[in-house]
Amino acid sequence: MEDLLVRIICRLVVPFVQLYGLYVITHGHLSPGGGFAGGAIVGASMILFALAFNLEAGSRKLSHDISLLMESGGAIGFILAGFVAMLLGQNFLTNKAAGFPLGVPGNLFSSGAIFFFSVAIGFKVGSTMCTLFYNLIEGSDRHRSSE
Amino acid sequence: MTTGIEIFLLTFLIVCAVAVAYLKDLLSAVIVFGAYSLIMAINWQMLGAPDIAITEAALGAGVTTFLFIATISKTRRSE
Amino acid sequence: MNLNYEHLPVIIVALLLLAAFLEPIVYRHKKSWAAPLVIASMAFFALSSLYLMAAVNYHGPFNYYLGGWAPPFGIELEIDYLAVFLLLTFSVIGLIAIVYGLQDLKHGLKDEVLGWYFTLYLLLMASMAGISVTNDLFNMYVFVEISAISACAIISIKESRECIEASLKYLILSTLGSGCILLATAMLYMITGHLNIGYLNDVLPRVMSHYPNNILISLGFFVVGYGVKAALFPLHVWLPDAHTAAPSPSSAVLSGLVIKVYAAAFLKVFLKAYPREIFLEIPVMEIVLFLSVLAILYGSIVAMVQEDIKKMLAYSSIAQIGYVFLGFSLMGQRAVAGGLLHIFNHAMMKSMLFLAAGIIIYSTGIRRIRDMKGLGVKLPLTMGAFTIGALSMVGIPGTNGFISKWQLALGALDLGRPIIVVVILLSSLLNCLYYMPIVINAFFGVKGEPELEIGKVPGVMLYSILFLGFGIIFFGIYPAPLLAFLQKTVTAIL
Amino acid sequence: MEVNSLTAMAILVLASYIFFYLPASRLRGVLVLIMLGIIGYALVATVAEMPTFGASANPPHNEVYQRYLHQAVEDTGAINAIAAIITDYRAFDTLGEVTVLFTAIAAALSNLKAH
Repeated sequence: MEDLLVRIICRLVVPFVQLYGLYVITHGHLSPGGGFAGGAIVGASMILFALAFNLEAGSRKLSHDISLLMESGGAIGFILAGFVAMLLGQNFLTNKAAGFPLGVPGNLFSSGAIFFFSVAIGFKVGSTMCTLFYNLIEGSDRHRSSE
Repeated sequence: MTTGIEIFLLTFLIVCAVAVAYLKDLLSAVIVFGAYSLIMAINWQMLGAPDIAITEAALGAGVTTFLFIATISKTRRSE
Repeated sequence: MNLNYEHLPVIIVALLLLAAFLEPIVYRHKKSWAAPLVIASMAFFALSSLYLMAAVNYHGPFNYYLGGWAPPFGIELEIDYLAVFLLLTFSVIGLIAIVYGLQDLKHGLKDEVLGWYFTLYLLLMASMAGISVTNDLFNMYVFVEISAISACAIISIKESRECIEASLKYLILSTLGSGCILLATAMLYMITGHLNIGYLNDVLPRVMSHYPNNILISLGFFVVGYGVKAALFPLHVWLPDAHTAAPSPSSAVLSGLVIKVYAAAFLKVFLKAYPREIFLEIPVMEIVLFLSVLAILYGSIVAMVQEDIKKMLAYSSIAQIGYVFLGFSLMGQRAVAGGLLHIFNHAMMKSMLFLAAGIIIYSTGIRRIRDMKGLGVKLPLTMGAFTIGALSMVGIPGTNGFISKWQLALGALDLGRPIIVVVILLSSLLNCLYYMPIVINAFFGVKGEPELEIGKVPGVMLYSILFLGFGIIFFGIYPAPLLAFLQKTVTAIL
Repeated sequence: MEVNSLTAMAILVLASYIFFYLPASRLRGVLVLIMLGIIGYALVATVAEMPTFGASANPPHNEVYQRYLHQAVEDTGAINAIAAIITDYRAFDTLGEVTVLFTAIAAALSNLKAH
C-alpha cells in the first residue's frame, strides 16, 4: 500500500495508540482493562503500522526473534511468578499471603503480583497478535512470488 | 428496562449477524463482522461490563478483522 | 521453604507448560537440546505421577487451593484416586509415545516444524493433566480448549492434503463440542452460582425443582460436548479420518489418551457434579448406554471392511470408547471400575497397535492389510507385539483386554442386565474376525509379490512397543493391585 | 419437561442425525428444520425458566459474589474487582487462557511452516 495520507496519519496515530495500550496494561488493577485488552491494543497498533508501511518496516521495529522471545517470555514470566509464591512457602499463584507488597490501593505500583501478571499477559498477547499477522502476510507474499 | 437505543442496538446486532452469514463476498462479511463486534462492545458497556467492552473492541473489532483480512489475502475472496 | 508432595500436581502442570513455552526458543537457538527437554519433562511427569499415586494410596486424597483461596472463591484441584490413576496412564503412555516418536517424526516431519510439534505435544499433555486434577468446571473447560486446539494441530502438522481435511473436520466438530460444554457450564453457574464440582453437587438437589429445564438441557449439552470430543457413536464422524491421517505417535496418543480424557471428564461431571437423584428422574444415562452399545457394534462391524490398517485401528477405537462409556453409564461399582480399567488397558493396547502399525509403515511403507502377507518373517518382533495387542483386543485370557471386559460383564450382571454381556461377547467375536486374519496372514500367509525392501527398524521404536507388550501381558496376569486401587477409586466416586 | 418427552426428543434427534447421511434433498431439509425447531424450543424453554436478569435474589448472588465485591481491595489490593478476580482469585484460569493463545499461535505457525 503506497498512500501518503495513510502513512502520515499512521505515523501520527500509532504512538498514541501504543501509549493508550500501555496505559490499559499497566492500569489493569485500577481501571477497566488489563493485560488482554491492552496487549490487543498494542498488537493492533503494530499491525496497523505494518499495514500502512510494509512488512519490512514492521519487522524492523519488532523482529521475529524478539517477538518469539516476548511471546514465550510473557507466559514464562507468569508461571515463574507463580513459582515464586511457592518458594515463599505458599500455594501456586498466591499473591497477598506470599508476601507480595500490596501497597496503597489506588497507586500505580500496588496490588503485588497482579501488576506483574498484567504486564506479562500484555507482552504475551501483544506479541501474539503481531506474530500471527506477520506470519500470515509473509506466507502469502512468498506464495504470490512463487506463482 | 429496555430503552429505545437498546432495542435499536440489538436489532442492528441481529441484522449484522444474519448479514455475515448471507454475504458471499468474504471481505464485506469481515467488515460487517467488525461492525457486529463494535455494537457488541457498546452493548457490553451498557450492561455495565467495561472490561469486556474494551477487550471486545480491541480484539473483536480490531485484531480479528486484521487477521481475517490476512487470511483472505492468502485464500480466495469470495465464498 | 515447605515443598511437600501436595504441590506436585500443580508443579506437573506448570512445568509441562513451562517446557512447552521454552521449546520454540530452545529449538531456534540450540536445536540439540529440544528433544532431551521433551523427554525430561515427560519423564518428570511420569515419575511424579508414580510418586503421587503412591502418596495418595498411602495418605489418601487431598485438595489443593490455587492462590491459597479456599473453594467457593478460588480454583481447587482435587487429587483423588481417579486423578492419580488418570495421571499415571497419561504420563506413561505419553512418555513411551514421544520416545518412539523422536525417530519416526524426524522421518516424517519437516525439520523446522519439529520444535513446534514438541511444543504442541507438551501442551496436550499439560492440558490432559489439568483436566484430570481440576475440580472446577470452568477450569476444566479452559483445559479442554487447550487440548482441543493442540490435538488438531498435531494432526495437521504432517505435510499432506488429507491431514488438513481431517484436522479441519476435527477442529469444527471439536469447537462445537467446546461450545456445548461452555454453554452447559454457564447454565449450571446461572442456577447455582458455583463452579466448583463439590459445591455443585451440594446445591443442585436444592434447585432441581426450580429449574428442571436448565438441568435437563445442561445434561444434554454435556453429553453432546463430551460425546463429540470422545467420539461416542453418532458423534464419531471425525475420528476415523483424523486418527488415520496423523503421524503415528500422534495417532497413538490421540486414540489411546485424548479421547479417554474426555470420557474421564464426562465421568467427573456426571458422577461427581450431578447428584444421583437426577438420573433417576431423567434417563440420560440410559441413552448413553444405548449409544455405547451401538458404538461397540458399529465400530466393530465397520472396522471389518477397512483396508487401511490405521483406519481399521481407528474404527476399533470407536468400539472401544463404547466400552468405556458402557461402564460409566451403568453406574454400578464394578461396571465403573471396568470402564476405568478399560481406559488404562485400551490406552496401552491401542497405542501399542498404532505404534506397531507405525513401524510397519516406517520400514516397509505398507498401509494396506492385504499386502501384509508374510510380514511376520520380516519383522518378527513387531508382528509379535502386534499379535499380543490383537489378542488383547479380542479379550483372550492372560491379556489385560480380558480383565476389563470381564469386569464390565460382571458389572452388567451385578445390575441384572445380561443383554450387555451378550453385546460384549458378540463384539469380542467381531474383534476376532478382523484382528486374527492380519496375524494369521502375517505369519502363515504365502508371499505372492516380489520381495519387499525392509528398512532397518530403529531400536528405540522396537523397545517402546515391546515394553507396552510386556505391560499388556503383565496386567493380564497380575491385575490384582490395579483392581484393588480401582475399587478404592469407585468407592470414592459413587 | 417430562421424562417421556425427553426420550422421544432424544430418539427424534438421533433419527434425524442418521438421516443426515442422506443426499441433500427436500426430506433432509425438512428433517433439519424439525431438529432445529426442537433444539430451539428446548433452548427457549430454558431461557424462559432462568432467573430474572440482574435480580438480587439470583443464585449467583451468593457468598462468592459478596466476597469478590466487598473484600477484593483488602484481599488483593486491586481497586478493579474484575482484575482481582481474573488475576488473583482465579489466576490459574488466566494462565490457561494465556496458554490457549500460545497454543493457537503454535498451531497456526506449525501449519504455516509445514505447508
